[in-house]
Amino acid sequence: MTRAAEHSHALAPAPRRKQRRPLTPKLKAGLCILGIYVLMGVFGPMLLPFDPDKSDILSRLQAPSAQHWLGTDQLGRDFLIRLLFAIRIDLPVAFAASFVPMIIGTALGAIAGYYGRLTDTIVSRAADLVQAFPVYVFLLVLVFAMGSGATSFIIAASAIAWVGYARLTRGEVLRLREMEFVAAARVTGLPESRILLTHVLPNALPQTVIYFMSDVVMMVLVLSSLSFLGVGIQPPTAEWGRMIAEGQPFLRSHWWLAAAPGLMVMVFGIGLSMIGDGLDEWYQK
Amino acid sequence: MNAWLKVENLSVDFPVGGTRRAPVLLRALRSVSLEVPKGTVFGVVGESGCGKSTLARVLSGLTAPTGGEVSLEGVPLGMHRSSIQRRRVQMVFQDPGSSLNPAMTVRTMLSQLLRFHQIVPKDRIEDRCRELMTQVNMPTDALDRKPGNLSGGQRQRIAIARALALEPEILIADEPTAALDVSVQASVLNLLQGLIRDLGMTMIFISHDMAVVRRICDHVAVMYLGRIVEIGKTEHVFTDPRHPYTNALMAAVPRLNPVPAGEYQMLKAEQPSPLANISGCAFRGRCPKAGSICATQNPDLAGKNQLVACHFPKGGTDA
Amino acid sequence: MNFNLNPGMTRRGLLSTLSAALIALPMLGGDVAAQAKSGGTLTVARPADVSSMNVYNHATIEDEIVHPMVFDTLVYGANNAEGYGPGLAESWTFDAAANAYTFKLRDNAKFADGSALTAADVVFSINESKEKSANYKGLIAGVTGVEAVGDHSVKVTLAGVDNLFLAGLTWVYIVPNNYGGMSADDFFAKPNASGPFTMAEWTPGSSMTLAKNPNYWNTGKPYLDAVEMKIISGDNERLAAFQSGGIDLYENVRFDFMGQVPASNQHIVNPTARTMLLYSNNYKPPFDNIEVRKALSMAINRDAIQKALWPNLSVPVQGLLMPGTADTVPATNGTWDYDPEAAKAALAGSPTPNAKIRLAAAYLRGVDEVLVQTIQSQLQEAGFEVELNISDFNTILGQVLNNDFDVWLLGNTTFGTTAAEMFNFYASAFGPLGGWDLPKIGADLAEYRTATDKAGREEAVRKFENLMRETYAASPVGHPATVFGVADGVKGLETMVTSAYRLDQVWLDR
Amino acid sequence: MSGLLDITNLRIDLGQARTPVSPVGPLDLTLDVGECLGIVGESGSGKSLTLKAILDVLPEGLVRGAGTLRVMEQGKWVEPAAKDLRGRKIGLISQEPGAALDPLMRVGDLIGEIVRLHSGCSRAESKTRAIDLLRQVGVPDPEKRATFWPHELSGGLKQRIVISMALACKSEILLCDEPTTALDVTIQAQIVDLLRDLQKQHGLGIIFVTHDLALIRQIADRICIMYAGLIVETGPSAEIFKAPQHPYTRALLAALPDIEASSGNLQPIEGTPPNPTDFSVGCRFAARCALATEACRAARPLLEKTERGTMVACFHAGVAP
Amino acid sequence: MSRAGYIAKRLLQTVPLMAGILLMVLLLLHAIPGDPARAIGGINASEETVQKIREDLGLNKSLPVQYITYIGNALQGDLGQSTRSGRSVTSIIADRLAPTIWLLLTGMVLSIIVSSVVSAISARNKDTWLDYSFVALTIGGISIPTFWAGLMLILLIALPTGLFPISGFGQGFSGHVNSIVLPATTFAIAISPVMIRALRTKFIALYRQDFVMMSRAAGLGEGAILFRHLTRHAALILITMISVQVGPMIFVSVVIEKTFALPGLGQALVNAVSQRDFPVIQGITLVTALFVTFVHLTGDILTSFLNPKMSLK
Repeated sequence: MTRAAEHSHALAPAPRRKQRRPLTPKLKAGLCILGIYVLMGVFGPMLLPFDPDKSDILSRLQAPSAQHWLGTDQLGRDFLIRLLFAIRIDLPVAFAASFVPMIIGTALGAIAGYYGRLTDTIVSRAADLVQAFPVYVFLLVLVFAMGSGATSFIIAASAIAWVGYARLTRGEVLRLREMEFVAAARVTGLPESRILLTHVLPNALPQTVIYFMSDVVMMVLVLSSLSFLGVGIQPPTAEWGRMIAEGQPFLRSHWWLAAAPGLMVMVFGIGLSMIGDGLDEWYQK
Repeated sequence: MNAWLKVENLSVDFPVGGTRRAPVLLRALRSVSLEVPKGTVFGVVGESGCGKSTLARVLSGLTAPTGGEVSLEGVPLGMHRSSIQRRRVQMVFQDPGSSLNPAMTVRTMLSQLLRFHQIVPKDRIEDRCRELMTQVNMPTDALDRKPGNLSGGQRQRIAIARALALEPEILIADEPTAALDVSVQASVLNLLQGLIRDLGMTMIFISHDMAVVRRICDHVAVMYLGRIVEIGKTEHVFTDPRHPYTNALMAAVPRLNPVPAGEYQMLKAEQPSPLANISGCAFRGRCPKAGSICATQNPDLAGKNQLVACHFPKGGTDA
Repeated sequence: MNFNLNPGMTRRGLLSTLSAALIALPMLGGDVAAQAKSGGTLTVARPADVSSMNVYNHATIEDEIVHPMVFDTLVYGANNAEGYGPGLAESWTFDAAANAYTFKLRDNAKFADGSALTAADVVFSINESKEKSANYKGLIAGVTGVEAVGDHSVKVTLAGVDNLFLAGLTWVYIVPNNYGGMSADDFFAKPNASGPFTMAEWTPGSSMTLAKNPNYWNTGKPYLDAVEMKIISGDNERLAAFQSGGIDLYENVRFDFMGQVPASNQHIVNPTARTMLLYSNNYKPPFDNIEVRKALSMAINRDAIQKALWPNLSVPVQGLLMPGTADTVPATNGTWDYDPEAAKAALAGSPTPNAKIRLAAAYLRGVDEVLVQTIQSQLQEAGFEVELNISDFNTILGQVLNNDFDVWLLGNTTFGTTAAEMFNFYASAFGPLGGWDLPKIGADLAEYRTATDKAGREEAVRKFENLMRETYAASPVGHPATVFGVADGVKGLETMVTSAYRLDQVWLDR
Repeated sequence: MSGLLDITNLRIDLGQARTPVSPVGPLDLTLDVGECLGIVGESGSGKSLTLKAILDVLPEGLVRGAGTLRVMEQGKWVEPAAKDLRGRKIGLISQEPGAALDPLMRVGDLIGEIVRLHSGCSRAESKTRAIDLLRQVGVPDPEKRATFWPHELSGGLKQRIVISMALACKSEILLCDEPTTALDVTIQAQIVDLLRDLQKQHGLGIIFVTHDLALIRQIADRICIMYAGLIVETGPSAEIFKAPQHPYTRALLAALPDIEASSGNLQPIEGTPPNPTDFSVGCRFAARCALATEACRAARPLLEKTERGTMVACFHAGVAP
Repeated sequence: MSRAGYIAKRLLQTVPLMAGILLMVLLLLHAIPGDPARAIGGINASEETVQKIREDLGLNKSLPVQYITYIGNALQGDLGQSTRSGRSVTSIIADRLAPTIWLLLTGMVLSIIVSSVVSAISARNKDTWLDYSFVALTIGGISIPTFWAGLMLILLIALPTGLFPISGFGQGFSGHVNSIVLPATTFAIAISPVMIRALRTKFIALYRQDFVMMSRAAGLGEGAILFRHLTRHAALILITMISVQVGPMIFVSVVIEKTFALPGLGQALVNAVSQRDFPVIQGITLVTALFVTFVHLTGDILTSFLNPKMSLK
């Protein structure tokens, strides 16, 4: 072996007293935003005395007033409560539509990366196929075939999103598999499956969690886009994408009907991206 | 030397390209044979690409040989070993940064091994962990730390504790101190020497650092391009290097008090690529004493207690 | 909005007697024709394309608007007492004893290729329609004999008094005898007819261009050189195209967009002969039970819809037949009122208390997501569990034909100036598909057909409306108006109660 | 011998730290024509940062603080900006030979670019100059090797190419940052010989940084031993090795296994080097030094001359432990 | 393995991939519940017309036969007829190609320029307020719904200034250019944040490389380093980025076409799905899949030219 080029040098890592690493500012900010959304989603609708789905067309398109703080939408429903109620749809569906593929993708990626050869070729070729297939069409037809609504969206999203996780985990596992602590574990006689589960995966998971955060943001965007195209969550359920679509005809007179839901999506996305970046920094500390 | 750990004509080839029918082979080990007496420290030294690490991986069961055999007390020792055989041979690796699982505390790592191999009953695992820590001169509170919070030297000691946890008879050390500073290296070497002495273990010490090998090994084998070119007691090989390559190594190694010129010859050119299979002696391209016979015939190890694989060894062929 | 049903169903159609209305009008307006300038191309935006130019299987309302621009009929619908005015037939006489009409053809009538239009062509056309016109043979069923009298007049004998006949004639498009030797399909691919325009070029699904018919009998007309019709399906997109100046005439401005179209460019037709209808499938549960149908009808808050969604752009609910067309009268055994409590009670009492139903709708001609979601919300108030099934018109029609629907919200428009056409259409199309009481409706239609005076016709209509109200066979929601977007410089646009429009008297002041 | 480089009071500071923290310095360095100055120290001693500070190519987050740097230019001491030194007066050879060459460019083009930069000759001419330079640094079959990509060459050859790039700049001073640490010992010997020949041939001044005491003993005329960012002992190499005065130097030699002596136990140095953020006010080695007294902890000893022509920074210099 | 060998291998790999895509495109038809022919039939859905449709689409034949006939036809450019307008799918796609290509090209070019410039500047003055603002903008950009960005551009730019049409593709070249400005900007807003994030990290890593320090030490100026050395590395990264982003780019272009009513492939697809016009859906899916595979292929080949190490793999 060549001489060890890398010396454990330069500001040697003196043993640190505190075990728990402090949260980075970005991570804190992101968690705050997420927390606010969850609170708004859970308690918001309780505080406002309106039914988000009941239309009262006689009082439609009212400007913001003392009674309706953000006015009423095109069907006379209180606009603010629908914005808050949409959290109960967009968040859980987006999280579910990212969580399911995370499990599938990570498992497949880990197996493909660690055991290699046959499993690797199968998973990689399947990933190429799904990647080559235009995501939108696949999502659209699946949702269309199974009837639009939350469950079919989650199934359709999972059928595509697992590829991202599989590729990420496979890359991480391939890198970790060559490291010495895995060889050391083999020498001590631990079975391959135990090594994968207790030694390799725990080191691969941080990247997966960070990717999960950006995937949730992606899923919220895809879910709202599908509703915008008329395929996603069905009326009268409040959902940000559909609210934007239904606000589009009133862009000139009631621009907030289209603007506000978009803003809710954006701020939520910012919150989650900050959590993602924050976790990235936190893990490297 | 009573044959305790025997390696007979061990060869290892890695396919690195070409097609399935005509693969391009990297011949890492080319029929290497050696015997390691019980309770001694056997050094293997050589430059990069000489195959010393591959030898370590075959002995520890990480790599399968393509030819030849390793046996312990006459029992063959391949990649698939019973759990008892598995425990008898343990290894310490070179890079402190990646030889410990960064996501696991020391205690979890050690107790996983103790539990899996049922080395001690469940209730004794914590005490055993503490004993292991003291055995490697580490404070017991280090059990709660993750490798990220330990210095290079401390991590190597934990790696040694991991090996000791399985109470092995043979410890294979693959350049354990190469990545450490001189001051820390000394403490780890002292620890290893102490353990070998106290626990009566046998150690195979792989290194590129001749000074360290000189200091702690009883016997030494010098390797070049997958072959053993010289083997014998460390004292003899280092004071009276008979193979021109060993001679060149001694010349190249910087030393504290300068050596009179002419004692050793410098090597020209560079080591040939391991992919090329060279007829005759692989060293002839760089050897100052290369003759015509060297081109055709690959010399075997010969001699009584200091073996050398060369047609024109220093001091004749019968010493 | 009307729809085409497959063979065996009558079809709503544009009353091709529009030009007759024009002729009647000059007496009123007078100076309009004076400054008219000819030339220029009019671009029209429409939500959907014609299905085909074969006049015998009209598919959609688009067919009813486009066909009369290319084909001509003997008689046009008109706003006069009788309801009909001269078309290709200059005049006609009725011999009460022989129950026969004699029509005097215009002597300068020609087909687009210049060949003369003779009585033989008319005889052939009437017989072809009697046999093949799936949707209107019901109206001309009373014809027993057709014969040419010389080259320029045709004698038609009827079984007896027949108030549907003249209405039927407005759907008999005159084609050359034996299609001028071609097969029907080849003829209709590039029709050679006698209407004001000929079909110059058609890319299905995106646009159709009509050119001026040089041999049109009404010399000097049409003023326009050509008409270009573009298909733009989305409401937002059509408005945007109109605003960006690419479009001269734009059908069906959505009421929510009224604010974005200047008043000078709005052409409002109110009342329009249109009924917004909730059409239920009474064959299978839950709507096979009258209580559920009653709940459906009473759950709809018609006043709120008219006040909020169609502010002074609609006429109070009268019934299934369209106000503004002759002979239509409301039911006398009750009104279509909104009673949420009764609706809840009726549904709760029915065998399917919280029925799960699919509300089908196509966003076309007055039906938009606001109206659909309002209806959905009101039905849910009454206890229904409503899931929306939004798709394009043809797909929903396919489901209705396969009896695979629960309730369908659609806008029904008549192109006849009298009740005749819609009455026949309800009897032959809606009845069979929706599971109505066919014998009773058939009897009322026959009574209408043979009524000797207006009072008799109105009595037949009243019976029909009472039957509908009593059995809640289908529930009218209201009669919204039609609004056209007309660009500056487009002059001479005349529309009738049926919101059909004729382009041969439109001219461009540019 | 005539002076070539004179650095006084050089200091390297952490970029954004609120209170100024300098992991390296203050330290003084001098280099004469044809002289080889060895700087030796363990990890974290700041030896490599010192070299980078001279050309001010410090990594992110580190900035060159106080300190003057003067260079002999036609007989006069001048104080040029770091920018003017780069690629003119001073050349740098880094540790990881692979990483020093742009992987996406052929070797010939890499050298050609430097030649054109400094001599402004045409592209064709720079190619022949490049091949000539390769021959000078002992690369076999230079015409063919010039067309190779960096990843197709061995570590030894890559290091020779880096040296040839320094020669292309006609540098008078070569800063070598552990140039042979990543190489095998036989190749290291060849590179060291090459450097020595070039030094004689061009009268170069070389500053050679390494952690390998034995290597320094072999090639350096004068040595500086660095610990925790400071020079603790400096002087002619023979004197330093014969009678090391500073406890740290002595401890290093005691811990170093030499190829000659086969017996005797190695004495490790307990503890770890201090972290720059909490340097003590006194002697930074005090925590690990057997001779440490209250005085050592109170104030930092400065380099003082000894009678043996060396300098040492310790209150108890020369006292046997 | 020489570069030509590598390219040949990559080309060979696309054959099974295309076969797989064709199979999935065909299976789309059977994804709809019930009898596909009846659903397509719709209007004149008398029994014999439904039977005729079944024959046209070859649904009565076994799956493998359908598969081979579909491939056979596809190779001759015949992708079947639309069940709505009866027009050949190929001509429908041909009419609708221009706006989509315009959008994809202008959008991609804009995204590349924006992301390279922003990421280079951001990496060069790392941890300054400029860098922080770019990072904030990128995080914001990633979470903006594409269609909402489009609507806001209409609300804030198109309506008040009237400079740009708020929908449609315009007439003639100048009309196209005028109408593609806002959609292309929306495209860039949707795609470049992800690219900036990745490029910035890569640039930062590049600047930390030894050879950058060595080039500086050899006297090379910042400009020379950036343009003569780093552009090559940046190009490599950009190619991989585009290759990875091509899937989302198509999704984004469909959404933008709906927002700005651009009569492109995306809009045709949305209409085809709502009208259950399956031959058109299959045709457009196939074309987009071809485009994605083409981009991936070119990406790999370009990378093999730029990165010498890779071609030996």
